[in-house]
Amino acid sequence: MLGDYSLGDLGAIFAMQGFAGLILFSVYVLMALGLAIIFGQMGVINMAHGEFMILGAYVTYFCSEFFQAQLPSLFPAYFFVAMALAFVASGALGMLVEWTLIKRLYKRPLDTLLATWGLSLILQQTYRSVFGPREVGVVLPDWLLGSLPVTDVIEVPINGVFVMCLTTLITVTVALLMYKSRWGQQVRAVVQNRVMAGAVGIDTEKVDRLTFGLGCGIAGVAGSAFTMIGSTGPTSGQLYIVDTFLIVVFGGATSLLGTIASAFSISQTQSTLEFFLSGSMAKVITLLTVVAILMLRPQGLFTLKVRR
Amino acid sequence: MSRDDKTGFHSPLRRKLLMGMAAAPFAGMMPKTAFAQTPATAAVNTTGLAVTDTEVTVGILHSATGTMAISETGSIQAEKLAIAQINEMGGVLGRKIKFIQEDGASDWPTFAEKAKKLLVQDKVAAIMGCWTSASRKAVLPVIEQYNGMLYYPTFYEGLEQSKNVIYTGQEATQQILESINWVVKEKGAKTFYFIGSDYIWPRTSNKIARKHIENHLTGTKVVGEEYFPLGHTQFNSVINKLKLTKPDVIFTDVVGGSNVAFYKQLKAAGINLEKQTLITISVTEDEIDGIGGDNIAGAYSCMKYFQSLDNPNNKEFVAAFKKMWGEKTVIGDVTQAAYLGPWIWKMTVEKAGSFDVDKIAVASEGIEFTKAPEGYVKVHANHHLWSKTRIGLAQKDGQFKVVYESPELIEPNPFPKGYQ
Amino acid sequence: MTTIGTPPKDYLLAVEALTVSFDGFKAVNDLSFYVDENEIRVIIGPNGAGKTTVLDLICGKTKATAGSIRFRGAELTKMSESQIVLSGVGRKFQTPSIYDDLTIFENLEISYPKGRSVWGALTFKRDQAVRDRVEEVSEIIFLKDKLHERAAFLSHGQKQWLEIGMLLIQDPELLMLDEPVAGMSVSERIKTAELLNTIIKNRSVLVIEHDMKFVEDIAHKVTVLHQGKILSEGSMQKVKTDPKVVEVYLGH
Amino acid sequence: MKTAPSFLNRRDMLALAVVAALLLIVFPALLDGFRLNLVGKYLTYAFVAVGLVLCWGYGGILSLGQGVFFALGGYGMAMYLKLEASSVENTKIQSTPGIPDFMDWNQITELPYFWQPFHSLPLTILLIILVPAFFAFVIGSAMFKRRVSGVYFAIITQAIAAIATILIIGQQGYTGGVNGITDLRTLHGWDIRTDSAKFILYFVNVVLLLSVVGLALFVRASKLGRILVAMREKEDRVRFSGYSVANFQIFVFCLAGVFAALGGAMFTLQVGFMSPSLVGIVPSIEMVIFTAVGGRMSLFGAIYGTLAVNFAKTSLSESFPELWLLGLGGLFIAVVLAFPNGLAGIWNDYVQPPIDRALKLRPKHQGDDVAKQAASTAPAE
Repeated sequence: MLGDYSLGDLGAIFAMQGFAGLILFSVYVLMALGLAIIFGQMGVINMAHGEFMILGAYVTYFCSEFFQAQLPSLFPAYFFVAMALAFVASGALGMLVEWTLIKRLYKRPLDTLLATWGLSLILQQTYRSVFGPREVGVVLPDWLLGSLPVTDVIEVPINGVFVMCLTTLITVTVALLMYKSRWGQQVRAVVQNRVMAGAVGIDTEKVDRLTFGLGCGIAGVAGSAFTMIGSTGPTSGQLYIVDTFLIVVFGGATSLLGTIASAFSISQTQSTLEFFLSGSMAKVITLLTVVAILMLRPQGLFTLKVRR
Repeated sequence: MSRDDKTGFHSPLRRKLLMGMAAAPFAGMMPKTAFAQTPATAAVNTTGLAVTDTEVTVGILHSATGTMAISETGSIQAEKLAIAQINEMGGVLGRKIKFIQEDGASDWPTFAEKAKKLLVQDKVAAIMGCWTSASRKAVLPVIEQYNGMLYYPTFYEGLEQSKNVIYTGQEATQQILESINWVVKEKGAKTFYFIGSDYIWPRTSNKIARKHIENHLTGTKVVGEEYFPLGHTQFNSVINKLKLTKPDVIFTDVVGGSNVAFYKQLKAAGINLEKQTLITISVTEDEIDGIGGDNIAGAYSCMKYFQSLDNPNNKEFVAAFKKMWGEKTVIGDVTQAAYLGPWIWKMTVEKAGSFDVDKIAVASEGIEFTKAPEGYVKVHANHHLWSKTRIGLAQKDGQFKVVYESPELIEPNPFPKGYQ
Repeated sequence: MTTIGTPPKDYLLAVEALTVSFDGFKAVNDLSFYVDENEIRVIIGPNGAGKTTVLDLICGKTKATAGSIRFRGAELTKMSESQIVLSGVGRKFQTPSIYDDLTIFENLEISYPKGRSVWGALTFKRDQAVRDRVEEVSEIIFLKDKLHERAAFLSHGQKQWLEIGMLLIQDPELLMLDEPVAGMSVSERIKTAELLNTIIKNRSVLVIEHDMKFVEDIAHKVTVLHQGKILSEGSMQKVKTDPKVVEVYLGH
Repeated sequence: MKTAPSFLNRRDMLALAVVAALLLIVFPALLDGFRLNLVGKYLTYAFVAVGLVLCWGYGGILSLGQGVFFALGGYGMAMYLKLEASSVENTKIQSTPGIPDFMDWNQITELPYFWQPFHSLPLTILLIILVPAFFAFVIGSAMFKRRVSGVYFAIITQAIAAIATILIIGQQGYTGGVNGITDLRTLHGWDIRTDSAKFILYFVNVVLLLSVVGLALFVRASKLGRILVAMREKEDRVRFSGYSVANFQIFVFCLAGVFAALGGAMFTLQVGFMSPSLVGIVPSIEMVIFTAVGGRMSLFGAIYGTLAVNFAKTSLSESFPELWLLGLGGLFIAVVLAFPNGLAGIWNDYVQPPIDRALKLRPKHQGDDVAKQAASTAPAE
């Protein structure tokens, strides 16, 4: 396989594949970050995570339509508005869901799985009824399209760079929020000992709701970003759910750093394998490897050893 | 018929068909038009189908939910439109068509279950339905066992033929050979790169394309072939390979949501479809809705029908469709093929002078539909349609500009010799 | 199962140079002690001294970083938890660990030392011997009249007794109890002391306890742990007067 | 004395008689061939649900990959039937006669080695049981020995279901791909497509299902059943009572896998094909909801739950396809929030007590007792 390419080509291959892997990595981090907060910090298995993402995508679609029709002059900047709105919409829905559903299930993690699966079906059907069964096309402003040529073979897609920057920004924000802010302290306190946190005056219900909302909001932003590279339809969200959970679990669930490391290793493996194998087999082998490693090391990549 | 004798039918089917042939002249003596009189139900329905003196029931069987709802909605709409139009003209043999719609829910066993329900419980005279090959394969044994009639609208991989199915879409050779010949002739293409979703239709289509490129044309070759799981959304790796191999033609049969991701990423990676020739056999106007015209403008699609076809039949059809389903709806190849189903069935029933499935199966051969939106089509003895193939150039507005039309009707050949 | 360097005396339990660290924190640090047959040993020490961790290490709940634990000459650190139990070690947890959804009878029956393999459990017969033994034990733990009630409805003290009963039916040679009287009312405490005095016959017992009165009542020998190490060891009298112990306890 | 070791107490016997009468007499008498075949199809999912009651309800192990086992059984049977349908005589138009048609379409010219055993019916039946058991054993050993359980186990089994789907679809030359294995005709020369064959297969299916339920009742009533409950509650206590918890988990997971595979095999026989749409995440999780609706602690509930959900699905999706998904989603949430013990819980809380009073049955029987009392205390997992 390698013999078919010249040495110069091979260099270009690795450069481009590396970059493709980085884009995939950013996408995975975006997908997994919200879930890492919800699952890792709160222990809630949110099977409707993909549907929260798609809500963000639909919000973006509406923004693009609205700006095209009403504010064509501001169209180039609409994407930022869309992302903000996506965050608000998904976050608000998330808080609503937490308040009506999740709140009652904190002690039954497996039941959150079933309930949120039910929620995902309801959301899918709602999207279908409201937005129609077909995929919608999101029109992107021109500056997000195209690519920057580096050499005559290597070209860097602009939206890829955009996704990477966005991912970095969100990750840093979340990390600061979780580890530096007072609110993050409260979240971690609630995670570690709900009763005690409540006893020292933390409003655990509020913390829970905000945490869940934040996770869903990030999913919304991810969905918004995904309109650049993926499809937006009522069932698109389901495509991501298994990958996302595997990333979070592989990373060790409770650790943001673990999630990032796991997204990195999975994306690089898949991207490299994809070049040498068929897409289907690359996916199978990547997933199998992850599952096999998880069987051997169930605690994931990063975890603290504590007395049980 | 001779070709089919060698390559076509499973033996029991052939026997039935031959028996039916003997009855054909008899059927031909029946009155061909039914506008004037309404023949007695007992005469036109000897097998206990759901036919009354005023009504005849057919089934519509598509996915209204699940992942395939995206694609199948258009078919449902087209079939309902055709039925409404037929009823407006007085129905079939003086009977209005009533339809029962069932949801296959994108799940193949459900399709089989619902097909059986339509045939056994509802006794429908015909079923307009199915979209994916998998759903058709699931339904086929049921249709054959209970002797129903299925009008199947999707372009598909061929390798199948049944007395109980009329295939109103194209089989693979009709769609593919013409397009490859065209691109070799027009663009001087020498190298091809295949990219498809990983299931039977793309694989079979690509196999036919490959055989044609390697064995039937000179100086052309396939330089790559890649398959991705259904629903795959990351195509950067294959795009890198495209950049390295620089094929003259990218030949794609990616389906569903993957399409959207593929074209968006292709564009983002700087592959300009104005310069790089890309031919797809899986993108219709329906898909462009989701992909976005900007992202795919410049690609060639090879279909038998485009919404932009410039003929009076089509103008009328498009107008009627939009009137019924809204100005924003688009009409793709399969939607049009689905529209043909009820019409061809109506004409066949009237030719046979009967709703009986056996008589329809025989009478189908030679049915001509001159007012089809795609233009004149005719039913072949193998139950597929003679049709023309067109090549459309995708425009930014989501429509295709037809740049080529095969001069003659192409004969359907579901079991192509030398391509298997 | 061979051991290198047999202990000077044939102890029932020999813990030597035992160390465990959690991310660098040494909860138990180079700990050695020996328990004789039929000895009742009480481990005391301030919070965080590593008492429960020692029990966890012996019964295999936590894996040692270094060191050895030999029970009747067999190395426990290399065995699975169930093997350790089968070799004769029983453990009662700090909080009552019983099966709420099962009846008292069923709770006790599960600890009956027969049918512990998958196949054995499938073919296990509740014969007269089982019933007799369960009734016998239920009498000892004051729960005979509640045999067919669900364990969920028991009081805290009764749950502790039930767990002790489950260990009793298991008949271990070494019985480890983690704070058996914690959270009990005075009357329950008296009854429990009585119960413990009955069941400690003919076996060695390792107890963690804070209640000094209780410790004095039952202990043959006391080991004082502090920061994962032995601070003092010997009779209650000796330990009580040990200035190091006094300092640690008063210091806290 | 209530401790008699008989594994069928009076109430179980009554329940078994009722369900047998319903499936063997009432349904065949009332339903036409089409509906009866449909019930037969639903009942194949009940095999999975019964397994899940043991595995999830009793053992606390939620597997979201039961579709994989269903598929192993279903594909095993389909491979046998397909080989029988692909005689040289039937396939003489192919380039390589005598192999399944989809292999021929994929330029495969020789039957792959792992298809060879499926020429023989006894071997096929053996493999339908052994392959899923082995597979469950491997997964179970790897995970339970390392104490993976609960949420993690659920997610990993779900990933396995996803992998299996991609693999089956991707390896279409060997598996029939997304179409599945279709056009199955005869079982050892017996045409399974005829109405009479379907009628007979329905009864075979019901008898097999009742045997499986019987086996499950036996397991539940044995000490193993109580150990499962004990494990779910206080895993460590069981471990330190001398049991290898992992072995019990492996056993019950294997058992559930084999049950699912039997259901899969019966599915293929009754429906006439096997397809990857029954393997993946969605069908696997739907089977969990059948169990939850019936009551995760109730073996009979599994059957009623499966039938109820599927009847609802069929009738709702016939008239209001759009409502169906909303209904199913709402059902998931309602079961979790309001009825954690499903139909069985409702029955035990509202229907059984008056009946008991009427019949003067003393309410204390182990298995039901557990289910009933669990109803009041909603199990954590």
